Amino acid sequence: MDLNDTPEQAAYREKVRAWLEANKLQAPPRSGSSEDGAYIASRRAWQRRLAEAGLAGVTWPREYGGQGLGPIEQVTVNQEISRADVPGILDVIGIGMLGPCLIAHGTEEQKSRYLGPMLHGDEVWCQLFSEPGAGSDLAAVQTRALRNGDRGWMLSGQKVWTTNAQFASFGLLLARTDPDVPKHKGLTMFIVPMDADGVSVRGLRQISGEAEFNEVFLDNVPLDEDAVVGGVGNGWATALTVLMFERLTIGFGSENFGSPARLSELIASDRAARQDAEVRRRLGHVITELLAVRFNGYRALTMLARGQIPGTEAGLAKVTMVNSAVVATDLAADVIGPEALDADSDWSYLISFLPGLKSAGGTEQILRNTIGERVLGLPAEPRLDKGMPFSELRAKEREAVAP
Amino acid sequence: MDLNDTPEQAAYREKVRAWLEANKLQAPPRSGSSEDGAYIASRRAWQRRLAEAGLAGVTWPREYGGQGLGPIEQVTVNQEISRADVPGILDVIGIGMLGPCLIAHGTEEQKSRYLGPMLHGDEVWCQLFSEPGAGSDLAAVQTRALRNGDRGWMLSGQKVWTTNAQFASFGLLLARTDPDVPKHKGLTMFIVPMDADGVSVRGLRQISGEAEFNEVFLDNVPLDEDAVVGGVGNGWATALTVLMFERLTIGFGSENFGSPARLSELIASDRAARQDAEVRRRLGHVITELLAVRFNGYRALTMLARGQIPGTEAGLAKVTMVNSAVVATDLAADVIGPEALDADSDWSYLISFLPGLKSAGGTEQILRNTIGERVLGLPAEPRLDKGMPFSELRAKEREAVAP
Amino acid sequence: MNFALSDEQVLLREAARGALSRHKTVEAAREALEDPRALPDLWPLAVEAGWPGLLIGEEHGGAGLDAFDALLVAEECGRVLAAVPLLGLLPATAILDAAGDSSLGAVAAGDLRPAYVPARPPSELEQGWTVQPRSGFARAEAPHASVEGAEVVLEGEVAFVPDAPGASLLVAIGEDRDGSPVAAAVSADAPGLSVDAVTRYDSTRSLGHVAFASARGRLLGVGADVLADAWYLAHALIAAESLGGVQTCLDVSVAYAKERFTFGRAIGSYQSIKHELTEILRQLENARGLQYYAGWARQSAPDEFPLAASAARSAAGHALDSAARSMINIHGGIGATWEHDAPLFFRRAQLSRRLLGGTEDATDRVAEQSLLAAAPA
Amino acid sequence: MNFALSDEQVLLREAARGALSRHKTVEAAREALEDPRALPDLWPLAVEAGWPGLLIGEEHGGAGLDAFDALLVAEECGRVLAAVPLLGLLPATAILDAAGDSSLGAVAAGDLRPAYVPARPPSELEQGWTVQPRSGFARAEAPHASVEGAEVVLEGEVAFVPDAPGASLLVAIGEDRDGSPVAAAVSADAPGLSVDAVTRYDSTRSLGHVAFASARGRLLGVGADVLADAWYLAHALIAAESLGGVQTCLDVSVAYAKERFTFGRAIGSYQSIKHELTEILRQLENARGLQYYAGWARQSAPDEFPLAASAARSAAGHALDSAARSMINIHGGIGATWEHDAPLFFRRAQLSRRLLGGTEDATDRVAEQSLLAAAPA
Repeated sequence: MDLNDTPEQAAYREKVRAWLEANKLQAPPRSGSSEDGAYIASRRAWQRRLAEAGLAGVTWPREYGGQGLGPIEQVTVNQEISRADVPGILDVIGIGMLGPCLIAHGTEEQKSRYLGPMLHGDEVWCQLFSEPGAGSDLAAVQTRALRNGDRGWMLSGQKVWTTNAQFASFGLLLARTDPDVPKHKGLTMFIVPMDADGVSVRGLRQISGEAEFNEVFLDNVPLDEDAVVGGVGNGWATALTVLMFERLTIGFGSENFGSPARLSELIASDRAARQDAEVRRRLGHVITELLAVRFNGYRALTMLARGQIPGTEAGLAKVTMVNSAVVATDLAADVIGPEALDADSDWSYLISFLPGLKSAGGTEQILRNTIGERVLGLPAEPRLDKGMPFSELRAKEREAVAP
Repeated sequence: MDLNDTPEQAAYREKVRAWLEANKLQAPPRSGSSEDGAYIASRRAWQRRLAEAGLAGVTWPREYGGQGLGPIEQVTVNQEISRADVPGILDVIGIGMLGPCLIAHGTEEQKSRYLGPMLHGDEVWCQLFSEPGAGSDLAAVQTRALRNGDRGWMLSGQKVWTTNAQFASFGLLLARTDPDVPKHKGLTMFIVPMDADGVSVRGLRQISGEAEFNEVFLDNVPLDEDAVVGGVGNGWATALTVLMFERLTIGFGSENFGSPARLSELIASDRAARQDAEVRRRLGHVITELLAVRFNGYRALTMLARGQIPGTEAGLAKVTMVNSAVVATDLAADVIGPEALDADSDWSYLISFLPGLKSAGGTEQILRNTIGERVLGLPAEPRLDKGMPFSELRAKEREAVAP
Repeated sequence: MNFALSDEQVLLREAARGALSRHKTVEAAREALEDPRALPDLWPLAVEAGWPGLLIGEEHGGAGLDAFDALLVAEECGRVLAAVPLLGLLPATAILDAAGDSSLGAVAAGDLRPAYVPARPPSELEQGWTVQPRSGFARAEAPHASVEGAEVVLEGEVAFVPDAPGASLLVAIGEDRDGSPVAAAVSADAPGLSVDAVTRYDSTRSLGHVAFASARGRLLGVGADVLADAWYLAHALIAAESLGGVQTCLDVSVAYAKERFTFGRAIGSYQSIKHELTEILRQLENARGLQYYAGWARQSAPDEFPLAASAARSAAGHALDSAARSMINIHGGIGATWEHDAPLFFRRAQLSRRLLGGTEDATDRVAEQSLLAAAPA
Repeated sequence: MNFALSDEQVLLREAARGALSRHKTVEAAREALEDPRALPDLWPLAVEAGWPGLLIGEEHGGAGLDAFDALLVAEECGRVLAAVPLLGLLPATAILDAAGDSSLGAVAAGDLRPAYVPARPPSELEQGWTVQPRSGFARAEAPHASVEGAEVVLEGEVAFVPDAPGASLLVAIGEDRDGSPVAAAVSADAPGLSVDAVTRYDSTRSLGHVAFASARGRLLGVGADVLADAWYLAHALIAAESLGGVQTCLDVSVAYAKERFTFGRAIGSYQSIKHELTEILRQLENARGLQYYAGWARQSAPDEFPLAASAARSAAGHALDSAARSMINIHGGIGATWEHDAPLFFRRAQLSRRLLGGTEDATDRVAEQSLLAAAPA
């Protein structure tokens, strides 16, 4: 049982730290508006520097420009970047999830065309999976890809909750290519140039007023045949690869999410709150939960480093983390009072941000279903949609809500 | 908006109070062991006195020995009995639920044979519905009633969670008379003499160690044809009448369940606890919940008095009450420490008693399903057992758990 | 025993609902987040409906109704997030009415709009009258008051006073040297009085930091019991307003749960959604029972009003927080977007729970009342 | 980074599980509720397994292992409600080992069984060393200690001391006149010492009220840090033992949820049951992460041990309470009957959460440690 680096790990950390120390003055600020073009440009430039120094794509294979290292090294890089108080890569989604999916399912041409510019921040990617009618039930996507004569495909539909769409060069898009088979079977994954004809992007404002996500509208977007990733009709399997990489990123250093240190500082500096038994009890509970997430993260990381995939129960860390962050910000606002809700307060930003985060990446309910079934082996709920052609299913739904 | 008695109600209250004042010295203690025959005998005698004074069966029609009064008068009697610190009737289940069911569904012979002795405590009744395999899903009862030639019926099966079975004279029993129709359809209600051949009763000890319920075993119990209540195959409708009367008793003065006054006294007398912000907050929450139950009880009672049936949402009062009682006893034990768990402490009895109460009369989950569907109009879950003959359903279940 | 609305009360509620329905108050709440001028002025509506005189005796031109009726109106306002300044108005009129103040006719007619400057009555653990500070967990001392004949001179500050901006008369409470509370009616244009309007998170909630620099007001000759009553009345009002919000959150969520499908079923058929919605219903019903209790107690059992109003505030405050969060969750991602109504109720919940000492302080007061009933301190 | 059990630790755990499996400890827990003599004496098992010497240095005949290993053993005992007196034993051996006490050889060999008499280290809000009172919310003063050469004279009482009955040596902590803690090893037959055995709700938990009437013991020359460490070690042990119980509750509940049918479906297919069980899993996993943290911290980051042990106690205590209640609920009525195992874990949970200052006190200590880290008092 050891949380320290091995000598090799320590040497790697030293190398990373030295590079960051030498280069951190060139880094842009850690945060800025995603609507500010100059800021985004500076983040892309910084990603290029990180990539050139080997600090992006740490776990990617060497043949695609990565370092071929393991999760421990990835976490080391994350920790050192955080320690140096500089931003990390801009395209977390591309490098963390979409790139690995292309590596797994893409053709050689796709890999050589897209991976390099993705890694270096020259081309940012976005993930076009969710739709207004396909959230928890992701396989219910309705965006249609029709054969466009024999020249390729024609896309129409709408995607939503798309991070980075406003400045992305490409999107990885899940579309329905066959509505007459059960819903998981008629899907195909595509690469969509975001500047293609018929693609339009609209910012989607959240509670805070900021547009943290986008809606993407697809109106007869023509795609070439080589836009298909992983084969026609294999879209669901390809999407699952992306989701698996999404899951793997859990536990990788997002431990400070509820700002436990900042909460403790706040309370420590307010004499009345510090001595209030109820405030202390609430603080103690939330710190306990966040410590648990942190040390379970180390357990998961140890497994990864040994080549094991942590179980689905690691997803419970997200539940704990988001709910604890809510508890923490609530407590902070109870201590500060209405002033915590001032528009310029960080607490007010978090208070606005967290409710949306609860359903981002799947609701807690869906996660608990999955864990109950896969980890505890509990039986699934009866499914009425099983084996039913997608088109028929939709017709049934429309019928059920008709007055 | 008035919580006070009308002049007529006040006169009734005065009459009740005067009788209790004059007779309370003859009353047995409020609590005693249900395994103590002498105590039970004294409670039966007391019920006879109450009945003769018109304080039992207050809402029963006059023709069956009742007073033909309304729910307000019933509550008045309950309140005055509580105020006089004497026990109420022994056979709450018979008089509150089973008698009214006989009045609604019984034959004239059944009514004239059974209601009088029930009212006077000469014959105590018990409710034989639940089974080991039929709890939440009450209609899944497996106790079989077979035609016994042409002389009546033969019962076999097992019932459980039966209050008062050890000294009851009769039970109202739900049995399956036809397994080859869907489960709600093949049921029939019977009157079972508890001293019949083949009936045996075994105490079922709870967490506290006390046998508060019984198991009742039925081994080829012969019944006459006139044991049927409400018609062969109509058992489910007959059972629903009992359950409706059970629901009506909610809100009738069980408000003191979590002993809020006793909890407040405990904390008020412990200086350190009284000044502890967290103890106070917990106390404040539980008092708030119990006050809500009390005043919603008045709302329900007002409806009843106007001849309206309170909605299913009144069942939420039970959820609040039981959960609040748990919170209250937990808090008391946290204040007292391990000594609260002393075997002779009332708190320890409550701590043991409450977990079992949570599923008594249907689990919280089932109640929330029902309320979600009936009150909020939410769609039901898909039912796999709908319309399926009971025998086939059982076979499927056995198959599903087979290794 | 008659614990239900009277026909008159049902009419009053329907009239309020009808009047409010003629304004797009929820949409206005969203627009006002970016432009405060988007908020409609609902004062004329309130005056027309007679709400300023609701709690003022008929002899002074008011309607002479009681808290129960006022709570029904507040509930309707809360249901549609209507920015009607009842929270400042009604406790102020209660104090003015008890004092038989000369302003009552003008107030009842809607010509003067008073605002209550809340001060928390002493508790077992905190002896003095206290007020909301600008920031921090400890409450602040109430303004210092010196009585000079029929006038009172006030010195001090009260932060986050509901409906203070634009009020023509502030009904403030200070403590004199002996620690006794003194009430004063201070005209908005009195020298030494300043009201600094602030908005925090919920655009429909008008707030002001009120500062008294030797500001003079008219002495209101009422006892501590009347001033304590105003505090609890304000709590009952915020509870009723919250309850209205809970009802809307529940209605909207239930409707969505019936029409949104996932995995081939309406999401309302899943236990997780169904049980969450019944939990909101449970909290709503509990809050309603306590609103009835508070309304009844103020008239028929005033000794219980502190307990009843605090319990109502505690239950309704938690219910609104739960209901708004559930509304967001049940709507999935869309519930967390600017265009949806859910965030507006969420904003209302987050600010409301921290006003007037906060929901948690009300819960503590429930405990205190039950402890005092069990054994006086 | 290597945050997983070593092969030796896995072996240690399996050995403990194997040894305990030869006794019907859960059945014994039920029988002992009516007849305390039904409880098997597991001390020989503990001695054979080498648990008395687990934390004693090899130079004194112990195994020289660390807290992490001790926690694994405690977890196994908790899993089957085995009445092994680890909670009294191990913190006592930690103090004796730090003091290099003369009894160590006999203790390691199992010839002497020591029991730790818990005293809570001072906190920001409570300055002195305190002990559990017989009843009530306020903690009691630690016994008064006067040092006379190599001896300590103790005066006072400590209630509800785990594993005190039958112990041959009590490792007690008193406060001297300056408020400094003094530790003493008091022989069970020392004049002035009395141990009043009591059972409360959980028949597997041996407890005693320990009274010192000028009782003399051997001075143990250790500092406050060692005595504080023993307190936190006891917390970590109770956490580990609770975690074992949670695992059993979850396993049994999951098995039942798969085989019990209602309305034509296994109850585990319903979201309400499924989500409740995943909640227990979540709490279990969290408690396990913190058990690892506590085990790791005591050896590698002792400054963090108070935080880690308190967090582990807080998480595991709540988890056991939840898991035992869920186990009862999921089993329906049958889970609340005497014959079922659920009530035994429920009894364990109810007593455990109130021992050694209680789970809530541990939660408060988590807050205190995080506040001290943010800004020293």
